[in-house]
Amino acid sequence: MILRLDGLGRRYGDLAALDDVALQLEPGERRALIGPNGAGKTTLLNLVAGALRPSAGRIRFNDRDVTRTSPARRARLGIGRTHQHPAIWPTLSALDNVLVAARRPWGRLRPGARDHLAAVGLADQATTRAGSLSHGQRRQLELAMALAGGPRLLLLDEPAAGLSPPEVELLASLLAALPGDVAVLLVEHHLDLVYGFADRVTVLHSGRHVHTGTVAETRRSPEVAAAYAGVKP
Amino acid sequence: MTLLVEGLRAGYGGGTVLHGVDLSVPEGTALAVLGRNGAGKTTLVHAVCGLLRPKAGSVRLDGEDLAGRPAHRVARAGVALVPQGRRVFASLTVAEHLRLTRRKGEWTVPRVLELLPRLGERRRHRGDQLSGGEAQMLAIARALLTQPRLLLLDEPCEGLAVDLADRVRAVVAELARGGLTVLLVEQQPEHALAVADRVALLADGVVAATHTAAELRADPTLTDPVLRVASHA
Amino acid sequence: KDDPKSDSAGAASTLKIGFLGSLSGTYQAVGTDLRNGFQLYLKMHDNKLGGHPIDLKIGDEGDGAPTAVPAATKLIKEEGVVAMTGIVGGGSVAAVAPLLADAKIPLIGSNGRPELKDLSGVWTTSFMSSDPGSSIAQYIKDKVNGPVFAIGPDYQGGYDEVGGFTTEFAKIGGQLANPSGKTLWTPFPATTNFLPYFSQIKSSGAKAVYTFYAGKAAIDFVKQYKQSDVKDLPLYGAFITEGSVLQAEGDAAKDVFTVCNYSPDLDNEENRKFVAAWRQAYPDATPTTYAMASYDAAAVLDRAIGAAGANPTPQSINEQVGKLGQISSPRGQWQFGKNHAPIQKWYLRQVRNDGRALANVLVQDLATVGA
Amino acid sequence: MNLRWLLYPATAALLALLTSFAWTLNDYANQMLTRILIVGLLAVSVALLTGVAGLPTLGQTAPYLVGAYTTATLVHDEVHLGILHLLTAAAAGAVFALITAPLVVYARGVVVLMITLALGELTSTVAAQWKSVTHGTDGMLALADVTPLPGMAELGDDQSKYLYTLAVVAVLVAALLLALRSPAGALLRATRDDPRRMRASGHPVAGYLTAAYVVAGALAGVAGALLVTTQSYVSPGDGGFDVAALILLAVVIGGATSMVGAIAGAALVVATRDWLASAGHAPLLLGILFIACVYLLPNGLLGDRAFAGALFRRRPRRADVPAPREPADETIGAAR
Amino acid sequence: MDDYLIPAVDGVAYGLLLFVVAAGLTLAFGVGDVLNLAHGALYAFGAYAAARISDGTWGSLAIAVLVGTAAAGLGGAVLSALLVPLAGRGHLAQALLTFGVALVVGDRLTAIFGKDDLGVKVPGALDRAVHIAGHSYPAYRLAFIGIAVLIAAGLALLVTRTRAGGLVRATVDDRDMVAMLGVSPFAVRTSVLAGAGALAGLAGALGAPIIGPGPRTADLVLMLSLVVVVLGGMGSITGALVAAIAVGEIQNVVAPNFPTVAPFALFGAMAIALAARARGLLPSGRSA
Ligand SMILES: Nc1ncnc2c1ncn2[C@@H]1O[C@H](COP(=O)(O)OP(=O)(O)OP(=O)(O)O)[C@@H](O)[C@H]1O
Ligand SMILES: Nc1ncnc2c1ncn2[C@@H]1O[C@H](COP(=O)(O)OP(=O)(O)OP(=O)(O)O)[C@@H](O)[C@H]1O
Ligand SMILES: [Mg+2]
Ligand SMILES: [Mg+2]
Repeated sequence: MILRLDGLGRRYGDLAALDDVALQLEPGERRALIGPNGAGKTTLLNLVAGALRPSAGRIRFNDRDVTRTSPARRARLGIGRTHQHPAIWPTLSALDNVLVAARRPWGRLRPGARDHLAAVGLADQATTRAGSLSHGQRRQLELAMALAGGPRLLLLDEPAAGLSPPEVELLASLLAALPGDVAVLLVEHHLDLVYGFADRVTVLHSGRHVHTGTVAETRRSPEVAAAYAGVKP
Repeated sequence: MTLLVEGLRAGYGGGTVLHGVDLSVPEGTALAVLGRNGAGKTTLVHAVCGLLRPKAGSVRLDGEDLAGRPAHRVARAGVALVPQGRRVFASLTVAEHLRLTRRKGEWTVPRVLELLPRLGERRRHRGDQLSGGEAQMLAIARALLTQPRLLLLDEPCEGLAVDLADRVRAVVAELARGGLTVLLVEQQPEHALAVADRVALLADGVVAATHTAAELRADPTLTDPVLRVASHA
Repeated sequence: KDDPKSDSAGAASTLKIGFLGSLSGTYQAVGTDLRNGFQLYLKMHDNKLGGHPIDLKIGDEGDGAPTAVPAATKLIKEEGVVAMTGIVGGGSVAAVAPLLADAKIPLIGSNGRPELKDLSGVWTTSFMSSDPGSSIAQYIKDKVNGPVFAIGPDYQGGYDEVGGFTTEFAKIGGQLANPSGKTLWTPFPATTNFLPYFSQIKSSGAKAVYTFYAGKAAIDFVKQYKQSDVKDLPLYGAFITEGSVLQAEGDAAKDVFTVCNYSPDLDNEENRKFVAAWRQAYPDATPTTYAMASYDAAAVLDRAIGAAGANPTPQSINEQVGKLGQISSPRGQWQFGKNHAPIQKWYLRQVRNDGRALANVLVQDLATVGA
Repeated sequence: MNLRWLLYPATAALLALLTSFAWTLNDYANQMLTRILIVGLLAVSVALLTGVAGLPTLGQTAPYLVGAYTTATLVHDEVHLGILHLLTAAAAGAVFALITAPLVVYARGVVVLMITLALGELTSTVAAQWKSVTHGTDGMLALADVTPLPGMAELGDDQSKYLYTLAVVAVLVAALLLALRSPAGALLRATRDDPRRMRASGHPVAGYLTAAYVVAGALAGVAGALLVTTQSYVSPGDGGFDVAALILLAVVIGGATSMVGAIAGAALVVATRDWLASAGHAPLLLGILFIACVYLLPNGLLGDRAFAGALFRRRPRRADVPAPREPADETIGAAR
Repeated sequence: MDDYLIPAVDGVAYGLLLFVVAAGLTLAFGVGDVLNLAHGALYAFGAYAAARISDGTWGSLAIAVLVGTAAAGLGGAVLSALLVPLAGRGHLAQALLTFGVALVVGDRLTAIFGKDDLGVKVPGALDRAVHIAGHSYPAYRLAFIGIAVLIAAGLALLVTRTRAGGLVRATVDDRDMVAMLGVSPFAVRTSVLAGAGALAGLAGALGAPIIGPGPRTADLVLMLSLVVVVLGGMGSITGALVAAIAVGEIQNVVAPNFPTVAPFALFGAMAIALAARARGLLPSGRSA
């Protein structure tokens, strides 16, 4: 098991943004995490990546308790991520962004880094300052950066937001081509993308886990329909 | 209120992004602008509302040329903006946003909260304590409460869960039928069609073509010359 | 750099003298007085010292060594002065002295004076910082019936000034009221509020207070003193009512006793000339001990240059300063002691209304001090 | 148009010109150039922290004073070897930085500014209070002619002191520029731009910032050593708030990200303060200089265009920067 | 215990003076996001007005307060205009400009008012000692405490409870979006800076007998109020109040009684508090 969450919770004052969530991910698994706005999806990714402290529960990564491990250490252990709002280094070139993200800035990985850029369709932007890339290109760059870190687990937060249809298609094919041993946890509102990609789907609502199942099960699930219709669980 | 844009040129520093855009949005209609990432959609919207000073051309509202006026004067003429990237006030609570924005008119706070009930549950959260989708809702609420006669929406549904996005688009379409003038930026043609009477295709800094919604529904490939070419070379 | 004109037809060469003083910063009032005193002497003597026309080069010492060093460097290297005068702060003197020694240029300082290893080219026309305190100690011992509280600013000048008093006072058997038996030092220049210290003085059971402050700190000290718990204790001090601070202190300064080597109402020929010329040049200001010492520095240079022959060099001027003997000055007669500072008489003054305004009015002679 | 090929010839020409000043200018001008180089080296350490690492500082006067007093103490102990002064002062400045790093590297923006301001003030207060070592506010004389390397002649006059300073500063700045062009520079800039993203990529952010802070401390320590060598004197006032403020402003004038710009800014500020203003009204002239620079040089003399605007803005303003979600204290291990 | 009464009361008076000045800086910096290093110079406006106009009568004191407040408020508005071309260039550019302005203004002030520290005459009824609990204490400072408390209460209400306060914070977050609400961000910032300046001028005019006008006043006041603003959490009026009184007490009770730590007390406290906050050991507030 690559990731195991037990009783994970995060409170903000008296609001439980995430409440007693359990989740298990196998190596190489493709999992989607969906739910209405404010369900706690980003919060869950932040807890797994270490950007937030949980107020309850345990996080195990690769059979190792990382609940109190620093985000940098978790990244080195193999947790890579992208952000809901692309986080890149605007003053560095696209290539340097990838090299720094790979923690190999001394250039040994230069060819590899170019491959990562090529994979997301940014091959000819290698020397462009990341700050002058368009919104969509930044998303693609951040994905290349996350991949370059050599993750065992990849956390993606709404990678399709703000992309035009052809770009969503490109993203879909890129996700499909990810190495088979990388587990992926994908947060997305773009359900076509989700259903085309995921092995299994987990649904959150108001901080609670309401459903986990295959794509087909999820499409049929009454809980999921209720959650999206705004009914309290 | 009728919006008439003629020969609009705008850009950043020495560079020009828009090379003479012509548009007209008669009162009570909705025009959607489609274009690939970086085509200049946001630039167009900003030039219309005064956040970016046009280099040439005119922006007429009911005949009065507002080009070059500072944004707050344009806003007072009845123009509201839902900006790309939400841009809610990080240090103000939801309640403060609503209090600060509201003006007398048909959009009251209760009515807005009825449309976006989630905001009511988050009244005491600050702008930087909202989930991505919640912040997007707040941006929409903020614009509506200023009682606009011309509403500019720059990818208003980015990050919203599917149902909610559909609902918001339905409301906007309804508003347009009720006499509001709407200029909408969207990524996906089908989303644009849910709201707009006409669709303008932006490419290379000019409006390449304008189609009615009916034409586009009949022949979806009409957008291809503008959107498909975009795939990354 | 000798002026070739000097040997033709008796026309003496123009000499460059460097003046360095705080024309900005905390002590700019003092620096300005020093400059004015020196310039007044020049004006009264046809702009000549020892027969040579003088080109006075002025540098700004600022708040201390960091600004004084570049300014002095410029006067020495760029202007090529034959002698230097002024300098408000002891720290600045310490910093500039090695530069002067290196260039073999004498300093006829008119104010601050720290301990220096090499005194050969350094002269001071004011006083050693410990002199005022030691000259008034006996008087206070006689007048005050009980322990005296000593308080002063926490920097070298403060230690020297107040230390001069406490050392002498202890020697003659006086008793300090300070709980630890040691002077209370207040942070300098950060202290603007003395009320907490006055509370300490009150609870110490002191019968009088001795202090030294200058500039803004003196104003704050004196004004707050008169509204505090200790307002009825007699206040003795050095420089706390000197110069323009007296006006700012106003009525609060009334009755304060100070020790000084000078008072404008001293009755002697040189002083009458000095005061009259000063009042004409600066009608709004009373002449201070700072201005007087700088005026004397000009007088010292006048005589030394005069004695140094047709072509005075820095070395010959320095040599002649050492041979001056008695100097008649607005403060009376004085002469340089072994430590290159004056042996002179000290006076007790009290702030009173002299008919026109508040002034430091001469009360009596104290002692002659110097080494 | 790419003018990169000009870089090496232009640098060589500049160094040759600077060297020739030792013979073409008078003592006074040489002394001023020396001061400019020393303040310039200090400004470089400030630019390294402020512009490259994103730690705006008012506190580099602290390691500067530490280096200066260390050197003055060596002189008192009859150590007159320049290289020894430089190495000891660098070590002292670095150790000072290492000890104070935990106070500095976890903060950001204005908070760093105020913490370093406090560190600077505390250090100059120690210098003023610890009289047995520093001789208090009146400062410490350190009269001795320094021998740069064993077997070399003593630095007797202003020319040789100037050349010595020039050599030391040129070598250090060149080394720093090379280091910053290596990936280490990219790591620092990336940390400055987005420390959160750095952590998410597995980089020890605090470690990088500590390294930069220690290097800057060593540079400032060397500047302190040079101060004592050339001025034979140091006082707490050499590292007061006004000095720190002037240097920070010189760095901003220079463009904040540029090391050469920092030296140019220092030259402008020192020349205005010491030379133009020697007739009084230094504040007025400096003030006018600052105002003119803000308006006429929006990116500083040699600043990085894209960066100048973003320099330690408290909250992001453009749409393409996310609102900060997690406060810094939420990050696990932020304190580690 | 009794020995500490007067210093403690005085710490409050001093702290409140710092608070009124620092409240202006809090508005400008913490709320309005303008790092105004000329704030101390604006205090000097008020203080010089008091020194020059107040001649010991109540009327002249009132005029001095009005003139000082208005002049400093105007100064703040002028600064706002000067800052227009710097839009989007961050705090360091603001610091450079306002520092330059402070230097120029400081130089001009000494050119006009002289290089000396000036004394201030206050009405006779206030220029005397009053007796509290068996101690003498300057009447003026006691009166000052009362007025400053009123000012503090008014400010806290203004920032937290009014639309104006919300608009100011919104302008810092995103000026463009404020403009899209139909409000001119320039007008908002100008009112903030003018208000902040007026507070500094008011503090200067009222505080001149405590921290009097002179060539060093501006720097001293700026430094102390920066410390207060930062310790108070940058933007919190209540935080600034607590910090100001803490600084007042440190200066008046702690420092004089522990002379060895005295020189380190203020900046030592600041460094520790800030470092603790940066590492998340203390809360950092932005709301009032
Ligand atoms: N810093 C915070 N303080 C208080 N509440 C917060 C904070 N951050 C998030 N929340 C709340 O926690 C809940 C979960 O937020 P989260 O960002 O995880 O939602 P999400 O599922 O990612 O939603 P979206 O799809 O809209 O991005 C939301 O209701 C949000 O209001
Ligand atoms: N602030 C800016 N400075 C310089 N160039 C800019 C700026 N903002 C946008 N641009 C450039 O202008 C062009 C148009 O940008 P714009 O934001 O209008 O695109 P868009 O159509 O809204 O794209 P998207 O779909 O990604 O939002 C792009 O090439 C972009 O790089
Ligand atoms: Mg989210
Ligand atoms: Mg856009």
